[in-house]
Amino acid sequence: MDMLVVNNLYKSFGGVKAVSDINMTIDEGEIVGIIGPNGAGKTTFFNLLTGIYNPSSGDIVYKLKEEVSAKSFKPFKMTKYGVARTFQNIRLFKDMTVLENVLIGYHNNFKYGILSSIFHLSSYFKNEKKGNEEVTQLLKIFDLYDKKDTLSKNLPYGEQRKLEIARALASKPKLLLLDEPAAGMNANETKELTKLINWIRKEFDLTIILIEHDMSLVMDICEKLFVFDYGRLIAQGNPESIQKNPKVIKAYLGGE
Amino acid sequence: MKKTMTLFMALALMVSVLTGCGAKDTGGSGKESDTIKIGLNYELSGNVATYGQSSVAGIELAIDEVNKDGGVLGKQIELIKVDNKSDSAEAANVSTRLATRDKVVAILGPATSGNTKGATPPAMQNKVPLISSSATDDDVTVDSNGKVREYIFKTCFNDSFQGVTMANFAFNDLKLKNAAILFDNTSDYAKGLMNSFKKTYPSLGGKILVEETYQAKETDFKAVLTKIKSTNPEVIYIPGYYEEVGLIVKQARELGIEVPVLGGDGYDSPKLLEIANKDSLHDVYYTNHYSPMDTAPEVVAFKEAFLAKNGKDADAFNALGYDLAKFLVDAIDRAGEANSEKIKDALASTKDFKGVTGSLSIDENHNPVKAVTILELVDGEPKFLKKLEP
Amino acid sequence: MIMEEIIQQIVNGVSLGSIYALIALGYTMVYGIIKLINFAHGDIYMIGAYVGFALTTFLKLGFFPALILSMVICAILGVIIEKVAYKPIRNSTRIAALITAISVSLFLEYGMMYFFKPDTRTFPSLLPDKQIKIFNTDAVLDIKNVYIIVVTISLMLLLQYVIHRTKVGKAMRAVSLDRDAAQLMGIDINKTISNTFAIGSALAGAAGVLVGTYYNSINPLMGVVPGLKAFVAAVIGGIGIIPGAVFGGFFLGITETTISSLGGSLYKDAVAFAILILVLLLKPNGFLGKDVKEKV
Amino acid sequence: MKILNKKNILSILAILIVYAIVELLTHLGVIDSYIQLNLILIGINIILAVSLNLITGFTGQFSLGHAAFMSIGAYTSGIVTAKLGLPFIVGIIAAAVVASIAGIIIGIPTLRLRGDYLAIATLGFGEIVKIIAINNDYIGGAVGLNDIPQYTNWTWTYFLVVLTVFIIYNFIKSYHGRACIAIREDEIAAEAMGVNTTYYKILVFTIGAFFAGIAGALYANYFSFIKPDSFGFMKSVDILVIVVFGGLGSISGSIIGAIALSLISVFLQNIPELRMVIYAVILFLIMVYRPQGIMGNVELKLFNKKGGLNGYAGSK
Repeated sequence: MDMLVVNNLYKSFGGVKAVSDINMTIDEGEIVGIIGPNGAGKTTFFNLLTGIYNPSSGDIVYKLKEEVSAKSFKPFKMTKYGVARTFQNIRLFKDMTVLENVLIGYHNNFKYGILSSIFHLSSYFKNEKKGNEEVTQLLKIFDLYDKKDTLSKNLPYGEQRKLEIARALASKPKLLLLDEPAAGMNANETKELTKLINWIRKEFDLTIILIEHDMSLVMDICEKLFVFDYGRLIAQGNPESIQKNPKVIKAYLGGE
Repeated sequence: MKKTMTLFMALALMVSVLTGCGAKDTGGSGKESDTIKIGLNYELSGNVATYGQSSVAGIELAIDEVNKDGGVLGKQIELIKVDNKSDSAEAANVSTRLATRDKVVAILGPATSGNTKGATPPAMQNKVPLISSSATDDDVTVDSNGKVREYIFKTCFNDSFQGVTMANFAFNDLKLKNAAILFDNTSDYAKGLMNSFKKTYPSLGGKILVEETYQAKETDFKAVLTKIKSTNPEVIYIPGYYEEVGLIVKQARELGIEVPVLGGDGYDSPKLLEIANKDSLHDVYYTNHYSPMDTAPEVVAFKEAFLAKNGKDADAFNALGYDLAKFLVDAIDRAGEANSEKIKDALASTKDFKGVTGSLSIDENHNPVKAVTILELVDGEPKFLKKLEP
Repeated sequence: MIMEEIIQQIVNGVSLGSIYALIALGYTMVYGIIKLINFAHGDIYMIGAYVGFALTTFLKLGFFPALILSMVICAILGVIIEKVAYKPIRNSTRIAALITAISVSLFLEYGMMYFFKPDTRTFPSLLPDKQIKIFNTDAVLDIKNVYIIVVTISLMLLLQYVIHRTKVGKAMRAVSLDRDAAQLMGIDINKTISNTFAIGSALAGAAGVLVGTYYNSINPLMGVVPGLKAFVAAVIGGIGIIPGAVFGGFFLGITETTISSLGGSLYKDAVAFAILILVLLLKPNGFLGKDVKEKV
Repeated sequence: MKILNKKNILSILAILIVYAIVELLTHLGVIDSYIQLNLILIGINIILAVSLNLITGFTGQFSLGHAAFMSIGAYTSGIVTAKLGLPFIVGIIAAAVVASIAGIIIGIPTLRLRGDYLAIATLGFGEIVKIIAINNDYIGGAVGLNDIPQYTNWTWTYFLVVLTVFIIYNFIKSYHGRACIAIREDEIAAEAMGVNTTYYKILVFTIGAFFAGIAGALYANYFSFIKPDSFGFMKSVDILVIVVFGGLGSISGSIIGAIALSLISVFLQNIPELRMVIYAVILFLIMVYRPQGIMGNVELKLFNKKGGLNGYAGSK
């Protein structure tokens, strides 16, 4: 069943087209990779998917918790629609602890009002207890529980990447967008990450879209690939067919 | 838990520090001490520091003279000078400190009405007389119910008095019927003068064509002056202080506004001439406490002594400060005892105290009854025009 | 009569604006290069005025020698302030930088007050006291204003030249764009920032002497209000943009004059700040600035 | 069920004991009116600093206009108690409400601004409030509003300080408070995690202004005289300095900062000519040697064994 439909999507900045004429459909439960050379418009596409940019024309429709289209996208509303993301250049809350970072991910699952927070009424305790338990569970899965009181800026790089994913998962998404999750990792770490991504997809029943340069990771776990070049979608299909696609080879090896 | 502990520790620290420094201060202030302590609560820093420091310079000169002549009641006077930062809450803080810690018999200051009002409640509660020589606002000594504040005095005119005088002078003596007003709307003093002028002048039959404002520390007044010029007034009333008035008069003359300019005692400073220069300062009239050109021996003596001590000519704040100190010493002398209650009574019953800025009596509202002098600037020099007995 | 008033008010606005523009030049330049709101800029302007005052009153120097010397002394002062106060906090947070700038400003104001008393002092008249009649009406222009406008415009052109055409200026622009990259390219960051402060402060010094002779009254707090207004002017024009500062200065001067002439002198400053807020909201990079989007 | 646990009872007891000790010392005459005045002044400064800390320290919204909210509160309470003759509690509530409405009004347009630009806009807002007050004759204009009944005393001040600290501390400890800290840390990431940054920014401006309004009411009804320029740019800077001195993002830091700077100010009364110079030097030294303030962004560890203010951190 399709859960994301992109229709004739265009985005331009001051006349320069960053993304043009994108059409794609992604089914529930898929792991999808978006690849392409630098400056191909992948991150812009992610920012369109998460409401940071509004499309110049065309539409994006999610059919997750409810059916929503790009008109009603706002960055802070995306987790409510079931979409969570990570960032290319890790954006953790540096001066907050690991636990607090993940609690922010859990933000929309807390249900108590300002008054309750000010006077610490019983709904405060109920919510905080439940939130802490669920988040603790998540931290244990990610092997971060021992470091829950460490400031996130003091974590090693690989764990920061993991923490960002854990934080995104805390919002209980249906769709997870990962922007270069393996950037800066060595081969071992990448391998571990591959396992982790596969595992969380099953465990949390997720659809995953990832942007990645590391072809081994992409080929390993993605069921479907979309190739961007100069803001356009030049190819799509399973990893094997993409590897053989002449357009893709040309885009990667240059136009000569 | 921890927040209360924090609070507790903080409080303990605070109390110990404050009581600690208090204990030191109260050492020599028993009734039998050989000095009489007078507190100075003045704007020594902050945006009106000029006025505070000028007043203090006058006070210090007067107290030096008194001490040289053997003090009062056989005792030397000790001045305790504390800064109120030109802030009304800080003025209250200083008042409280002077009254409770330094145990002064009386407080002089602050220089501006606003800060004096801030300093008032603690003086009232601690029953220490507080006298200002330049807090001109009418409700400094009288509260909103018309009741006099028992321990508060002033030795300068009420704002209303100067405004009324000038309105009369403009209408009756200069025979000018169309006036413009330009005043400093950040200054309570200027606003007070302006309000009484605005009330009086039309009641005499004059007309106020336009009312414009400026702000203290501004330097360019050409826009409002051009506006005023276009209404063709016969006279302009500009209550304010010399720093700005000097510039205003100069710029007005440059713009070709040659009509008379009227003002109040804020004009009285040698700086006015320096800023505005001689050619602009014609047809300028202002109300003042005295004429600096007066040849009366006490005026001449004061001016010479001030110049010798401070290296510059005295202005109104200096003279008022000087008189203020002498005025208090006179009351202490008459009280016969350095006791705040008695000094207050002596202050309230002052009759014909003779100072540099004229002789004054205190009325039932703790305001001075004193003659107002109208001066005219001729080539920048103040010339005595007339003296109006109250 | 009406025409005359309008002409006079335009002249007033331009003359007031030229002073804001002159001070804003240095403000905008320092912000442009090192992204620091140098609250002390208005106070360096005040010190420039005092230096000019001392040179002309006690050493009896003429206008131009006093102007040049004052610029030199302010440049040195600016460099000292940068080395002593701003260098240690270069990598601190914005808030620390801003508070440091405020502390430097207070230090200069009250240090001057301590040493030279809070009294107003009168600046000797250095330039001819002459009023020019415009178009044979009664509207007049002070000849000193012509000096100020000429100096402001020439300094603006000179600055533009320095920043865009010279090596020093190119280094400044590089530092302003990306400090780390500039350093990798072999640019001496410390020297470049010192240069920036020297030039900015020299501009303030020039403004101090010019405005000192224009209004002939100076005091230790004289820099506060013009400093704030100049900053507003710089923001209006687009902070960091040299012609923007001049534009903003004239814009603010003319706006204030217009409000006063319409009878709004009570709210003149409030309107200035309201314009500031509006500009920040609608065109945060100023009238002459380009819009840049934050990269995600 | 958990409201009356051991810890809370101890807290309440400690709060009451501190209060009782001060009351006792006042009756014994150890605390005279001078100390009391300074205690009240410190209390007012604590309220101002803690509330600004919520805006600037925790949420990272740089404000140079906090004194304007205080001024709005002071004038509101002044009008309510002096002109309308209503009781103090009405004055306090009105002050808080009117100031928080101003907080919303200033919060909305300035949402689009960050860092220095926000600071400058709030500075402009503060100046506009001051100019309006100067030109409003009903509240005395530049002359000021005099003879406001002197209702503020140690009791009012103390319990309002406790209330302020209690509410803001609890707020910070909730998910709302964590969202605010997340905004400070990284606005874009916070939004991506579902934090409605617009809502929270306005909320903290509103809460901050609410308490600044209370501080204003205490101020007006203690000193019984207020004038517009008591709440100018320098007052905002003073409050900010307390917050930064104590540590951005530390409530105990703000409390310590308020006390320390009040004591410094008392000490500097004796050296008037150099007071501001020394103040400037102190500021400068703090910024250079301890820019994170006395407490950094942590709370007093001694009494918080669990550590880490920012999180719920399992302290159930």
